[in-house]
Amino acid sequence: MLTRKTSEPFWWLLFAAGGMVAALLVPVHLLVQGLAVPLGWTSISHARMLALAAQPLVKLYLFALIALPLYHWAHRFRFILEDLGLRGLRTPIALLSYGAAVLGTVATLWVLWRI
Amino acid sequence: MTVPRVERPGLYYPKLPATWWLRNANYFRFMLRELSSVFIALFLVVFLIQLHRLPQGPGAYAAYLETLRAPGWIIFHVLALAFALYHSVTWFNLTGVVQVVHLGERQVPPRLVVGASFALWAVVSVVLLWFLLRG
Amino acid sequence: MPGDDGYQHDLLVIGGGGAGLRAAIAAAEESNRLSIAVLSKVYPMRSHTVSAEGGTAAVMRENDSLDTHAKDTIFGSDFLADQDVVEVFVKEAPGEVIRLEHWGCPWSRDPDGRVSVRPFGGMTVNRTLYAADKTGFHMLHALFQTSLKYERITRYDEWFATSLLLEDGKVCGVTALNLHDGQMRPIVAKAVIMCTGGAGRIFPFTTNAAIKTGDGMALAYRAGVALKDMEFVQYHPTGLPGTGILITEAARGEGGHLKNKDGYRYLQDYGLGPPTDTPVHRKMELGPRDILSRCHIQEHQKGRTFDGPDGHYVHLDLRHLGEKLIDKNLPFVRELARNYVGIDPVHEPIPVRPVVHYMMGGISTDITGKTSLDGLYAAGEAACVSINGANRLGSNSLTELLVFGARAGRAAARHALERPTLRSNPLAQLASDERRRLDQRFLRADGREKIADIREEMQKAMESGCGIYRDRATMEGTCQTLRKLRERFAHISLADKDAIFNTELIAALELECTLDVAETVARSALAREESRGSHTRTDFPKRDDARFLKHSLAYRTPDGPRIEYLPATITRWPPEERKY
Amino acid sequence: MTEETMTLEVTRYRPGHDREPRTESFTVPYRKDWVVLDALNHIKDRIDGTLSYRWSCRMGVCGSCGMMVNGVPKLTCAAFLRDYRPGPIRVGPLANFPVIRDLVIALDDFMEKLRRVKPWIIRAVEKPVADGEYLQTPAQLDAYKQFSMCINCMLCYAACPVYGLEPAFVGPAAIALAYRYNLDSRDEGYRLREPVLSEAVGVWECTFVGECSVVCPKGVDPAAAIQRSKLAGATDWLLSMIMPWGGRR
Ligand SMILES: Cc1cc2nc3c(=O)[nH]c(=O)nc-3n(C[C@H](O)[C@H](O)[C@H](O)COP(=O)(O)OP(=O)(O)OC[C@H]3O[C@@H](n4cnc5c(N)ncnc54)[C@H](O)[C@@H]3O)c2cc1C
Ligand code: SF4
Ligand code: F3S
Ligand code: FES
Repeated sequence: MLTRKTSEPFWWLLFAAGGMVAALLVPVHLLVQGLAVPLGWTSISHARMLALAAQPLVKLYLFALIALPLYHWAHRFRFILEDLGLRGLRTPIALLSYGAAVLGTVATLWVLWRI
Repeated sequence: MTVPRVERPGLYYPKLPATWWLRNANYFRFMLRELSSVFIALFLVVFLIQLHRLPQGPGAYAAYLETLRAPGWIIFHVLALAFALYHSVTWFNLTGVVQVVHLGERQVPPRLVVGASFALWAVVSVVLLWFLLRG
Repeated sequence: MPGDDGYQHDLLVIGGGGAGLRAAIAAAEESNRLSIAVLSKVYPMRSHTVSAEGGTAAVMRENDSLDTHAKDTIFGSDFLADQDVVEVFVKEAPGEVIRLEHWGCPWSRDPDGRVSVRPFGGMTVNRTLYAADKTGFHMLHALFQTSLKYERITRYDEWFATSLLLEDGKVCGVTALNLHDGQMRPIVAKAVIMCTGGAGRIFPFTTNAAIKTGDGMALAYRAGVALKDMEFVQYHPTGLPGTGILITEAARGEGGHLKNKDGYRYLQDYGLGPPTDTPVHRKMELGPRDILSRCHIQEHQKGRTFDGPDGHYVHLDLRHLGEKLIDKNLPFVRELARNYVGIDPVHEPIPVRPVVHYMMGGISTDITGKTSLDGLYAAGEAACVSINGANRLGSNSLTELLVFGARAGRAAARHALERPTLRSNPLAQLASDERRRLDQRFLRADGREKIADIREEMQKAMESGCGIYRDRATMEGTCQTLRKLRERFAHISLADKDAIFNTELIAALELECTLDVAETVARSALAREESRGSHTRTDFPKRDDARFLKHSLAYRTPDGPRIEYLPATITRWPPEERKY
Repeated sequence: MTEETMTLEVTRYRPGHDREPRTESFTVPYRKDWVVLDALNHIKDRIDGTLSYRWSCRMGVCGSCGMMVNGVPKLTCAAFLRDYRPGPIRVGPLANFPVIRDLVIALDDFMEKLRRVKPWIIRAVEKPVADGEYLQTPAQLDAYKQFSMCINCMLCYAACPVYGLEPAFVGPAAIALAYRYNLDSRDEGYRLREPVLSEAVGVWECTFVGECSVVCPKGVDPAAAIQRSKLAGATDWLLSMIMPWGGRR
């Protein structure tokens, strides 16, 4: 693995970018897709969604929206566990958290690719 | 890497219990703030599944939307929204502290930086809403 | 920290305050062959220098000159300062404050980037550099942090020096108690510099920290060195009632007003007028401290001061300065007033009264910091090199720490380089003797006397006899009380018999030191039959140059101090009447 | 007339006798203008001379008297009894530090960390004293001033759970001081301090709990110093990735 000195800034930058994306964009998406649509306050047709998601720029946007906050999660999750005292397991925790975020990134790429 | 501490005889070494974050309100709020990332990530996974259903045709997509109507999912989303808002608020408050902005030689007071980020958030949210609800 | 091979250094500095750290750094720069140690009863950054607020004086600007600084200092001292020493002092001061600037001290700045200077009591020109109103704090931390860079400086933090080790009339180290394990050890050195600070705690009501108990003065005194000019105790006119916490003179330098209970700027009644809106050097609130403190007492006698639960007080009014200036240049004053008397100086005047602040006297040294004892040096408030004479001007003492700390450091370094290596074996014996002495005295004894009682009675006696106004009868009473307290001290009993971090034992050792120092103050004061500077006698209200233009020297004898005299050095400024 | 009183529950630990700290109660007179430190002094002078604690300036500037007051790190010379009425007040040694005795903690660990971050002005070429001061505008002074206000009172370490879990963590005050020198216009030592700050237990250890800044009695805001150091470190790293021939400064 990379040394701490070089790997930490890398993960931290991803964390910071993800946190910013999450703070700026996620509440609206959550409100619309998680509550407004299911509760029937509004609706977005399948056709419109598909047309939108097929645009390259929107794809890029969706990639950032989904992948970056995963690193934000991974970083914080890793430290929650450490702050709860699981210091002996630092390396496995880090591998697991960042590993999951990397997996999520690959999955996002794959999903977006197929639209 | 954990560096083991050499303990000297005679001294009493206190141990911090894993429940330290229950000791005061600030610690607790810190835990909630960190925990918000879990809800945000879960929501994004749900969103990703929705996108995954998209190319499978209107039927699959509608079925998926139907599951989201279940009360359990609604509760989850309400909670997730609360955490997401909490994240946004804490995030903007903290970035004002971290990001030093200079105008010429003078440092812009953090309060202004925080104010500006909240304003940015509002604008982005309105634009995004308009775009999503447009038709 | 050294290992089993003993505690041996070339140079040992006792005290980690401004003077001690400056001395250690000077020695380290003098030669890279020296092993240097700094021993302090508190971590260096806790030393009392940390509380100094107002500033430090040095000639920095074109409108100023070394001669004016010297003249102000000598005038302020009521001509008891040694003028040759003052000349060296003002000459080396600018270099020292600039050196400190190079070491990172965050001096307040003018818009063009130069260090700022502010007016201060008794000075004729703006020459007091400052770091807002936390000058001592910033100086001490800059010195301490800079000292960390020198690997040859070993530190003994939280070690208490209990005695000087002597061999053939030469100083060769100290015995010291390590608070962390309670062990007494000899620390051997070819030269020792005493930088242990002042002794304000011999009085009940002082701006001084708890650690200012005159230990180094007492140690030197017991080893046969004279304490010089001990009768001169400075009262600061503006301490908070109750706690004695200092409201810096800078508050007046910035334009604060002193008002009696009628809201009247009473200083104009005492020849300090006329009152003006903007501060004028050496007038009104910028008069010297001794005079301002006496005005307060007279005002009190006229019944024109306020009366509170903690005694009489007057008002220090800063309201007209405005919130912006107060926050920029006096933020600490605002913080202290808010916390300790619940008053916001932006909206209300601050209650203040005179309070013991500074010891002009101390271990007698020459211009290099050398004492009469071979191998012993002293600097800072613990020393009396004689720039302060009968009254110190505010902001001269921080400069004194730097100039004479550095001088003592260099002189002691040179001495250590010349002296052959010492053997430590017989000294170990001396250390165990010292341990036994303490054990017998404090830990095994089954006395009845309590530390707090003796301390309180001593402080009360000092206040009544050696306060702002003094006379023979009360001072004789004070001397008798002190003798009696010394006897009672022999029967002291300690509840704490533990070795580790025994703060009660430390308190007892400190009390023993304050008793010694208090006695030299009272006896020197009794013997000086005149009024000069801070020493004001109702029975001898005039300055008497014919009999007393000289320093007093207190030597230890079994029956208390013996007072001798040494003429003050006059070079270019013949004594004249001190009028403001 | 009965005097008003207040109860202090003080943590005691006698090395060599106690295996663990225990609590002892003392009743002291209540005075409106007393701070917790005054109450402790009253106990030491009048009730139990064996109680050990540190203090000196009693004006909030020497940094010796930090203790846990009702579980919160405080300078006891600035914590007024009146704010804890009716009591009892719990007084303990600063959390997260080894206890030497009673209310006295060991801070040699911090002293060593402080030295490691090189808190002094580092210059490629020193300016001779004869050439006068370095010019520094008030704005340049303001840039670091806040971080130079640290009195080393250790309250921030007592408040930081990360330090509690990881004693090797360089910690809030030491990092704030390193940052203070990095920001000083007279200093050129960034490159030399950087390795200490970015090492295993340096800035990256901090999870931004932020309590260090909440308890700091001098408004130093070590949390900000640490996060800004992270940002600087990360920016540096990014630049060195993009331009391997040299980053900033
Ligand atoms: C509140 C206040 C404000 C002031 N403001 C100003 C100002 O604005 N301008 C100005 O010029 N002056 C000011 N002064 C005066 C000035 O601060 C002091 O004279 C000066 O700081 C003394 O420094 P020092 O190095 O001699 O001693 P200190 O800083 O008192 O240091 C003494 C050292 O000796 C050590 N020590 C003492 N006894 C022992 C022992 N037995 N064993 C081991 N170590 C020991 C202590 O641990 C400490 O490290 C002020 C004083 C006070 C009280
Ligand atoms: S940063 Fe604040 S809390 Fe921490 S040691 Fe410094 S002054 Fe104390
Ligand atoms: S509390 Fe600790 S985790 Fe960081 S922000 Fe402060 S150092
Ligand atoms: S006693 Fe100095 S900070 Fe409290």
